[in-house]
Amino acid sequence: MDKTIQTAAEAVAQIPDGATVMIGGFGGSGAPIELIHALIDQGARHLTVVNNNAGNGHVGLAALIEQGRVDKLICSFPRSADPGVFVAAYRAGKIKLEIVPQGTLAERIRAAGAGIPAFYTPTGFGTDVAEGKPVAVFEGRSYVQERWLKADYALIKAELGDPHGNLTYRMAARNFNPVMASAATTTIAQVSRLVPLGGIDPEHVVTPGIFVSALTEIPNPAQEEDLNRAEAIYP
Amino acid sequence: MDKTIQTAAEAVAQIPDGATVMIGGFGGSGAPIELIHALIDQGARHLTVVNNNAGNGHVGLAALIEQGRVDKLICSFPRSADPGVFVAAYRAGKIKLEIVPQGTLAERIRAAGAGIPAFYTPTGFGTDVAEGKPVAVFEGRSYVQERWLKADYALIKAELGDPHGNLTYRMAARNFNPVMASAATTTIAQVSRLVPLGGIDPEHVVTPGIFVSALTEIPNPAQEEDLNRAEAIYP
Amino acid sequence: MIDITEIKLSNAQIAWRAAQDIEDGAYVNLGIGFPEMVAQFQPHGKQAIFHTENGVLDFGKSPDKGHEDWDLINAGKKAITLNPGTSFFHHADSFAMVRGGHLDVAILGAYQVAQTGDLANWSTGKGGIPAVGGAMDLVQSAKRIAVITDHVTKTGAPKLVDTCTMPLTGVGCVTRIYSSLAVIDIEVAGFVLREKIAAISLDDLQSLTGAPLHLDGPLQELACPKELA
Amino acid sequence: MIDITEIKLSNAQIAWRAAQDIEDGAYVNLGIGFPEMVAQFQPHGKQAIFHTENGVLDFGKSPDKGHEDWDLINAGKKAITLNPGTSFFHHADSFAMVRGGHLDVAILGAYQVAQTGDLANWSTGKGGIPAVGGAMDLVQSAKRIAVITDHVTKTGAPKLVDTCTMPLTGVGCVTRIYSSLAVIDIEVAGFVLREKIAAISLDDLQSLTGAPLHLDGPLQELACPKELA
Repeated sequence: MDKTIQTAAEAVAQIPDGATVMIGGFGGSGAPIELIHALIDQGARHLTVVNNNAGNGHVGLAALIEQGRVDKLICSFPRSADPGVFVAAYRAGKIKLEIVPQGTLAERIRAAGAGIPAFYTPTGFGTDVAEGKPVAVFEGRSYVQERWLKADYALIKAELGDPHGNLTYRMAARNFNPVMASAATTTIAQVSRLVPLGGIDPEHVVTPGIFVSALTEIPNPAQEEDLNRAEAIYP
Repeated sequence: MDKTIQTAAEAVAQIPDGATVMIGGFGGSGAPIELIHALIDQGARHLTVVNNNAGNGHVGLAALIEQGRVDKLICSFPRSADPGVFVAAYRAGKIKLEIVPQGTLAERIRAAGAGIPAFYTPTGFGTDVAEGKPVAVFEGRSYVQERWLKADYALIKAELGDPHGNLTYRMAARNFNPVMASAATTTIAQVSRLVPLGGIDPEHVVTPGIFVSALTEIPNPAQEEDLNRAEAIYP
Repeated sequence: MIDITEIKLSNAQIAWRAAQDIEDGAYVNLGIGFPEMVAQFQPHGKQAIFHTENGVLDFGKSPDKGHEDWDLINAGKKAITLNPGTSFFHHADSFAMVRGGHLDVAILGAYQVAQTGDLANWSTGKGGIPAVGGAMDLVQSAKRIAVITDHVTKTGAPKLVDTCTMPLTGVGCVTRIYSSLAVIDIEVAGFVLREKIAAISLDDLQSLTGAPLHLDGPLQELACPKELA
Repeated sequence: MIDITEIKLSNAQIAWRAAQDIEDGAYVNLGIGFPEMVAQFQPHGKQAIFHTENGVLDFGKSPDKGHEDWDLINAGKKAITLNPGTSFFHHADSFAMVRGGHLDVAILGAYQVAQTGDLANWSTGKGGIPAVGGAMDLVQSAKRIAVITDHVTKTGAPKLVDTCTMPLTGVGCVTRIYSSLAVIDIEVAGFVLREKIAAISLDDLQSLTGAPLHLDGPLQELACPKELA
């Protein structure tokens, strides 16, 4: 069994129009820029994207939005240093927005990966985000029922990967990547270094290969922050 | 801040009669034998214990039960190579038993640590373990509502520990230890090696110190399997 | 009642047959006890990856006696070994894999299997001390749930039944049974016979089965390596 | 209306005051923006441990310019550094820490705080694009929720109000406010004034506050280092 794929283009080739795609990262850290750019080149449209943010500048997720590929965005925080692309699309009515509190977003994704269709959280009780959701009282405190959030595809960024799909991450670039890996039907990882089987200490694996469908090596991956400081635009 | 404590006896000194105590381990792997024996010496009674199993032979959890300290056991699998101590106590009506499917047990403990008072699982639907629990249908499938499971104390076994309570584990001895660490008001860890702050790579920490109240170094900890092969009896 | 002692498959043969259906690269959980034997019979060129509930994925075979490390065990508390590719994780993450539907196959033992796919394998209901372990999680969540079992109990009563009389492990979960006499799928119609050993007649097989055996397409011979008998 | 421009505390002074109440060994989350400043003023001998939602515990101060690593950032996307004792974890684990009540203190900014402890700090409700981030999780779950804020808006309207008119972040969650004029606890009675700067009278302070200020025990002077002004 070898899950490695030669190019980012090949890795994202099957993503169809209308797919729900989770994209890892928190701001630029852990954002799989090369996979996102490959998805732009591939041309899929009418996507629903799940990400913590809404893109920054004119690369990565912002570029995907700028190219008109995203019909709906599910995120917790659509602000950034340069959120112009999203703001313009939103104000023009070209993109729908579902705001989810960050912890609820993470837990809904984790629940999807863990086979839990619904759970109760204190987060958002009494606020607009609880509107229309069931509420229940446990031990005298009120909680909101939240549902799992699944995806067809997850595009994630990891540090080391082996042919079975075992992954590690780099510092705070871990963020949403491991939970998204577990919540999608097909999970595609870009890894900064592909190592042979056995090249990752079993104690240090963060995402076991069972959650990964395919991985491709992208050495020296682009950092969104660096691209934006250089005022890069994709494509 | 230094959470280290010199002896196992000192670490468990405050556990009162009637406490709910989670004890890590799966069978003998990851079982904090020295902390359990210190708890036996300490004398607390009428305990509710949460563990995957019900003890083996006459050491560790089996010894705690044999000494008559456990009023109730919450576990998934009360069988072992030598379950005589538990079986005798159970048949004599001296100990209550709550059987929880293993994945539900793990998730109830995780939920307690994660502030989730209830969740839905397919596990156990239509079986005796679902009796009396709310059932709900999501997307055409039936699920059972399960509640979080909290404890006053958790006794866990780790491999490395630093003064802030950051922990690693050894192979399959990880099992229930990290989730139990998160679910108790007070978590006490025995570590096989205490290292200075910075002695654990931040990428390799499994239990961040925020979940650990106190830790004590027990070099060369006893392995339940070895004790039982030597027919050890405690005390 | 027909005596099947001489003709029925050995446990090793049943395990061998179950192993033939595991696809290359499949993620597999084997129940504790008899099902663990399936791992010994992976067909050449097909490499399954084994998961054990206590937090290990992609582990290797049993160590030689005297080389056990008791921190490296499977759900049956038996010593295992590392593979290149092994990973460790905690119990909640382990059952996230299970419950989340990430396992391709789980193979379990059975006290009783009903023609509806209901499984009873955790409690005889006779006042013994119940012990469920991870079975209830596995049967609700793996993509395919198979059972390996003797076709009848030690006293000759059917284990494949109309309705389970023992406490259930899961409802409508089993899709294939590898028994000591036959391979049987569970479909909307109930038990659908796919393969039987040559030494038993269809009538005799039916007489040892607690619900109707349906035929749907060709009936194959269930043939296993004789050296495993 | 009284002009407080000359007498009110600077942001640094407010952050300094909030930092004095953080106990040694406390686990603390600082909201993005202004609250991040609190970390600079830890009192000597008291070492707080900082958590950031994006999966880092026990991190260090900002790196020197040019030494940033953009994989090592806080929730405000600003570069941070490692401490001995730092750990990394994923987002679901990070919010398990938050929601599970493991943080001792969270300090956040505010648009409005009501005398009931309701907080509005995520959406002005005026058709701007809403952005909630981790605030709703933090305010429901940390053991103590404090707010640091100017006492009034730029146009002089009270930010401490009877009832929030902006969309809520959380209900009944804030227990202490460090404002540019006062330190106020939120108790059953409502706003309880604990400290005020010497340069403002009680009447003037009340006139800038949207709900009654109660007194309960001695009223202290809110004095901050002048060099932070």
